[in-house]
Amino acid sequence: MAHVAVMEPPAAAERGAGVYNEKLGMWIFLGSEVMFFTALIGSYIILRVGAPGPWAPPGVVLNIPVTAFNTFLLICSSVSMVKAFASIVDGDQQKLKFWLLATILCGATFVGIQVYEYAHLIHRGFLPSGIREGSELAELVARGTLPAATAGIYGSTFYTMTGFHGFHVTCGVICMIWVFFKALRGGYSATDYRGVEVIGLYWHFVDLVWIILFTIVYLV
Amino acid sequence: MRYLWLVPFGMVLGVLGATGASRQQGGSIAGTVKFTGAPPANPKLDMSEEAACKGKYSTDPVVVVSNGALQNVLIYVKGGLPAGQKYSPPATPAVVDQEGCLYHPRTVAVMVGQPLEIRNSDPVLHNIKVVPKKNRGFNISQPTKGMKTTRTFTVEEITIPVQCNVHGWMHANLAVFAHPFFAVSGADGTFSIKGLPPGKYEIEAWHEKLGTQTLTVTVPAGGSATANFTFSAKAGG
Amino acid sequence: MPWSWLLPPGASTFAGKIDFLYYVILAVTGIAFVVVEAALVVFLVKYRSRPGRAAQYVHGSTKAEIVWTSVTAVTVVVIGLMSGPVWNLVKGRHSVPADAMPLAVTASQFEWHFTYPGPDGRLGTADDFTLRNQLHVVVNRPAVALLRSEDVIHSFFVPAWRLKQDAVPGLGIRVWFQPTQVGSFELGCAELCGLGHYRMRAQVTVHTQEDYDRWMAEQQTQNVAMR
Amino acid sequence: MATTAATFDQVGHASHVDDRSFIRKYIFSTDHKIIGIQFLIMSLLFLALGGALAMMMRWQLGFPGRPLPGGSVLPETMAPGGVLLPEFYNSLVTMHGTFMVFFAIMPLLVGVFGNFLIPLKIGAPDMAFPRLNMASFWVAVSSGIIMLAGFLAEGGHAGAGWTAYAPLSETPEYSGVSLGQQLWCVSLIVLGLSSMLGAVNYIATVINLRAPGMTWFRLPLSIWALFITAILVLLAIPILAGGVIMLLFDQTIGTHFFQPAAGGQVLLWQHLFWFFGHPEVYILILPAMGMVSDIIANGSRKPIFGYHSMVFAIMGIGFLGWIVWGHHMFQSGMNPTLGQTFMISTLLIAVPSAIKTFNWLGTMWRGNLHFHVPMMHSVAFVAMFVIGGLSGVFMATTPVDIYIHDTYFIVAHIHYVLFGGSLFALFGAITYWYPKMFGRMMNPFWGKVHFWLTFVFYNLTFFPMHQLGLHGHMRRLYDPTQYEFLRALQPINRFISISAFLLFASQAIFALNFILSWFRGRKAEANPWRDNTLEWSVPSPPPHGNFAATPTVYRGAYEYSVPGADDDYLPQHRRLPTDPAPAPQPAGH
Repeated sequence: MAHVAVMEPPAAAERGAGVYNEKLGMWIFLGSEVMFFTALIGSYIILRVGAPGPWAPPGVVLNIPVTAFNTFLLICSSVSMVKAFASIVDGDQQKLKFWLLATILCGATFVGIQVYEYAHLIHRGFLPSGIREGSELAELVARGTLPAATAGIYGSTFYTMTGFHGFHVTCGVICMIWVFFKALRGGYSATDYRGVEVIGLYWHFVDLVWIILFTIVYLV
Repeated sequence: MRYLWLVPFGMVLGVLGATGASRQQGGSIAGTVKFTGAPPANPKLDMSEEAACKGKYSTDPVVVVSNGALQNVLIYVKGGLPAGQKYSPPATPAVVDQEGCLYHPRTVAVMVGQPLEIRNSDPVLHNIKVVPKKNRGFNISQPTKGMKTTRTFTVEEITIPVQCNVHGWMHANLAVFAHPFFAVSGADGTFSIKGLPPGKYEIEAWHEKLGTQTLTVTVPAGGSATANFTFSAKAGG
Repeated sequence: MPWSWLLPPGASTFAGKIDFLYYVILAVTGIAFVVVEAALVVFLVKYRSRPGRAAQYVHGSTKAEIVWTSVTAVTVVVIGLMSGPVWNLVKGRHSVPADAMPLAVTASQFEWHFTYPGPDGRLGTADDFTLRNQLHVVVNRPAVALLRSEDVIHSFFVPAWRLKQDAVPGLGIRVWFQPTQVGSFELGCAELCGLGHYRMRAQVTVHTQEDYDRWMAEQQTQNVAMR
Repeated sequence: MATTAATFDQVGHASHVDDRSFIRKYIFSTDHKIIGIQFLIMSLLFLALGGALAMMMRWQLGFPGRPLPGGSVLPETMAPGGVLLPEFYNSLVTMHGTFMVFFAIMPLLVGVFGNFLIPLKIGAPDMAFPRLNMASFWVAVSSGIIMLAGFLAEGGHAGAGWTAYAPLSETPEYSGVSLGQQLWCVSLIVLGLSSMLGAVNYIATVINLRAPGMTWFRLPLSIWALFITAILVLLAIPILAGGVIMLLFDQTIGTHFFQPAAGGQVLLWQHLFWFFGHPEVYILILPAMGMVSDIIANGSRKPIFGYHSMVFAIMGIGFLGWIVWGHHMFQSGMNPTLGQTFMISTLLIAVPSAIKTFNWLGTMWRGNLHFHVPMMHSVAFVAMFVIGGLSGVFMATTPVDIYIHDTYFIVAHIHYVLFGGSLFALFGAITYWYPKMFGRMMNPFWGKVHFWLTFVFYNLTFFPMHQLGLHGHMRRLYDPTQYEFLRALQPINRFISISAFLLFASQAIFALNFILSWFRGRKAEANPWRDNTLEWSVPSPPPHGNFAATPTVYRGAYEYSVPGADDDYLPQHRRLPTDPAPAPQPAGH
C-alpha cells in the first residue's frame, strides 16, 4: 500500500497543501522562477520605455518566421508532455515513452534552432553589446533602418532574456532525458508518476515564459 | 696584487659586455627637437582648492619650449629593426614623480618588463589611472607623501594616457616598447638613442599635442647618425 | 557640542523646516523610547522571578492591540502628512523659483566643476566660466543647479543647507537652494564614488550681492586674460 | 505503531541503529540537524571574518593614516607599510557588508535555525527534501570560497559597497577593480541558488510535514517567522540574481544594462537591488523576532501576548517589505512624487513593528521572569530593536532623510537593527538551542559576562554614530579629517573605534564558551529550559529521524503557567484527559 501513499500528501501530517512533496516543491520553485523572469522582463520593459530613441522595428534583426516555427515546436512539446502525463495516469508505459521522447525531441530541436539563430545573428553583426562595426547590420544602421541609440540595450536584453530561457529549456531537456531513462526501466506507474508530473509542470512553465518572450521580444 | 679587488668588477663588466654586446658596439642616433613660431599658450591651472599644490604651477606644461627647443617629445625607432629579435629589459626602473600636482616627467617610456616606479612627493592623495588598450590597466592610489608603487607592462603600446582623477588636470604619457631604442627630448630638446646595429631605420617623434613626424636615417657600423625634428604650431593638433 | 542631539546651525531656507520636522520626530520617538524602555526596565525589576511568584495566565488583550496599533498608525500618518509639503518644497519638480540663478554642476571622479552663467545671468552663452571645487552663490537669492555626472554616481551634499542630491550619469537633475547666511561652507560627496570619494570636497562661498558682483568682475578679467 | 506513541513526555529513543558512515553522517549528511550545525560553523567563521574587517576599518577611521598594528603582513596592494590604501578600505567596506549580510546573519538565521528548528518544532522526521538540503549547504560553501577568492584577485576585491551601485561597480576604469567584482557577482548568484533550494525546502516542509494537531495557529512564532522569511527569500533572491547577472554580463560579455551612454539606466540597478534588498532586510530580522518571541515567553513563564497579532504582524512586515524599496532611493533622482508614496508605505512599517514590541512587553507584564542567558539576549534584542525601529522613522521621513541619508545615522540605524537586533537574538538563540544541538549546556557564567560586555560596548560603539550622522558625517569615508567640519568630530570617531575593539575582543569569550562547552559543557537533559515545543520532547541531541513516532499536538506552543497544572509549563504533545483522542492515522506509516 505504501506505493499508493507516495502520490498523497505525507499521511502523518496535519492538513497541508493536499499534494505530495515533490509537486508542492515544484510549485514553490516555479514561484521563484516567476520572480527571476520578472526581473529580466521588467528590466527589459523599463529599459525599452525609457530608451533614448526608437526601438528596432520587429523583423529587421530577428527572423520572425523561424522563431514562430520554434514557438510552434515548443507548444507542440507541451501538448506531447500532456499526452505523456495522460498516458502514465492510464498506466500505458509504451505511450509514455513515446510521448516523452517526442517532447525531448521537440525541446532539443528548439534549443538547436536557437543556437543556430544565435550563430546567424552574431554572423550578421548582432552582439550582446550591440551592432558590430562593419557587419551586415551596421549597414542597416548607417541607412537608418535600424536605430543606433538603442542597439546596445537591444542586444543586451535580447541575449540575456532568450539566453536564460534557452538555459531553462536545456535544463528541462536534460531532466526529461533522465525521466525518459527511468521510464524505460519502468520506473513510473499509474500509482506513482511523480517524476513525469513534476517535470511536466516545469515544462509548461518554460513554454509559457517563451510565449511571453516571443511576443514582447520578437513581435512588438 | 694591488688591483686584485678589480677582478670581480671586471667579471661583472665582462658579463654585461657579453649580454649587451650588440648594443655596446652598435651605432647611435642623436638629434634635437626644435619648435618654430610662437608656441601655443598652455592652459591655465586652477590649483587654488588644493592647499598642498597651490601656487606651485600656474599653467599645464603641454608644450614646453625654451630657446626654440621642444621638450617631452618621444623619439623611437619605428621600423627597420631585425624581426624577431628579443631584447632584455633593464632592471633600473623608469621613474614618474608626482610633485606639485603635476607629473615629472610628463612623458615617460619603459621597455616591456622594465619596472615603472611611480612616486608621490605631495602630502596629498593622488590616484594613478592607467587605461591601456593592450596592456592590463590599473587604477591605484597613493594617499600619503613618499609612497612608491612599481608596475610593469607586458606588451608594446604607444602611447597610454596616465591620469589623476583627484586633480583632473594631471596628465602624463606613457609608452611601452618591445625594444630599448627610444628617448624623450630634454629641456634643451636633445635626445640620443644608443646601441643600434648598423642599418636603415624609420624614426618617429611623437608629441601629445603637436602630433608625429617621421624620418629615415642610416646608422653606420659603430658610428652615429643625426635626426633633427622641427615642430610648429600648425603641425598635428 | 558634537555629542548632542541638536543639529548644527542651518544656513538655507530649507534648514529651518527640515530641522523643525527633525525635532518633532525626535520628540515623538523620544517619548516612545522613554515610555517603552522605562516600561521594559520596570517590568524586568517588578516581575523578576522570586520564590512564590507565579506568572499570570493571559493570552493577550484585543483592546490593548487596537490601542497601540491605532496610536502608532495615527502618529506615523501625521508625521507623513507634515513631511509631504516640505519634501515637495525641496525636491518637487515645480518648486524651483522662476528667478533662481542657474548653475551647472558636473561631478566627476573626484572633482566638482561649477559652471557660472557670467554677467548675463544665463548659461550656454560665451561668458560662462567653470571653476573647480569652488561654489560661489549669493545670500538670500535662490539658485538652481543642473546636476550631472560624467562617470559614476556622486552626491551633492551641503550639510549646512540640509541639501543632498545624487548626481547620476545619464540624468540631469535640477536641485535648488537659497542660502541665508554669508560665509564659507563645505560641500562633500555623499555617495561612494571610488578610491578618492573621501576627498571629493568643494568649498562653498556665500557672498552678499555686492561681494558677488565684485567677485564676478574679477573672474571676468581673469577669464579675458586667459583667452 | 504511530498512533499511540505521542502521549508521554519523552518520546522514546530512535529504535533503529544509526549505521551511516562518518562522511554520510557528518560531512555529506542529509540530516537537517547536522546541516544546521554545518551552517552554524560556516557562518560563525564568516561572522568573525566580517568583524575583523570592521576592526580594520575602525582603525583607519579612529587613527587615519597610521599603520595598522600588524598590518605590515598585508600585501602592498592592500596596505603598504601597514597603512590601509583607500581602495582597500573600500573593499573592506564592501566585504564587511557582504559577509555580514549574506554569509553571516542570513545563514545564521535562515540556514542554521531554519534547518535545525523547522522539522523539530513541527514534529517532522526531517525536511521534505533532505538531499536538496545537503546540496544547499555545499553550494553555500562553494559560494563562500568564491567570495573569499576575490581578495586574491588582481586589482583587489569588490569595492563599490555591498550595494554595488552601478556604474562604479561594473567599470574597472572607474574602480580599478575587475576580477574581484566579477567573483563577487558569481558568488552571489551561486549563493542565491543555495538560498532558493533552502527556501523551497522550508516552505514545503512547513506546509506538508506538520505533525497531526500542529495547526497553523499552533505553530511557534519562530516557525511562522521562518516560514514567512522563506517566502521572502524565495521571491526576493531571484530578483537579486537577475540584477547581478546583468551586472556580471555588463562586465564580461559587453551588455549595457546600466551604462547610460549606450541606452542603459543607472537607476535600474538600484531598483532591482532594493526590490530585493528591502525584503532582504526583513529576512535578516523576522526569524530573530520569531525566536525572541519563543525565548521571551519561556523566560517570562507566560503565554505570548497576542499570538494572533504577532502572526499578522509578521505577515504585515513581510508584505510591506515589498512596497517600500524606494525609501533607499529618496535622494537618487527618482521621481519626487514616488518619494511621497514610498514615505507613507515606509512609515506604516512602524505599525507591525510597534505591535511586536508592545506584545513582547505584554508578555513580560505580570510574568515570572527568569533571566537565563538567552532571555537576557532577548530582552536586549527588544530594547535595541526599539532604538533601531525609532531611528528608522527619521529617514523614512523624506525631508529629514535629505539630510541624514548616506550619513552615519544610517550606519547607526542598520547596526541597531542587525547587531542590536538580529545578532543579540542570535546569541540568545544559539545559547538556547545549543543543548539541543550538541547535548551540552553553554557555561551560563561566561554567557552572562559575554552578554554584559557585548551590551555595553555595543552601545558605546554604535550609539555615538547617531551623533556623527546628525553632524553630517558621510558614510564610507576613508579619512574624515579631510573635511574641516568633520575634524571636530574626530574624538567621537576615536571613541567609537576603541569601543569597537573592545566589543570585538569581548566576542572571544563567546567563541571560547562555544568551543569549550562542546567538549566540556554540562550534559544537557532533554528539556533544560522547561519549554513546551516538540524539540524538547526528544533527547538532546535528538537521534537521526528525530521522533521515534510521530508526535500528536494538542495545543499552542506557549501554554506556560496554566492555572491548575502541576508545573508552570504544558508541552504541546502532552495529552490531558480533557483533550480529544488523536485522529487515527492511515496504515503504512
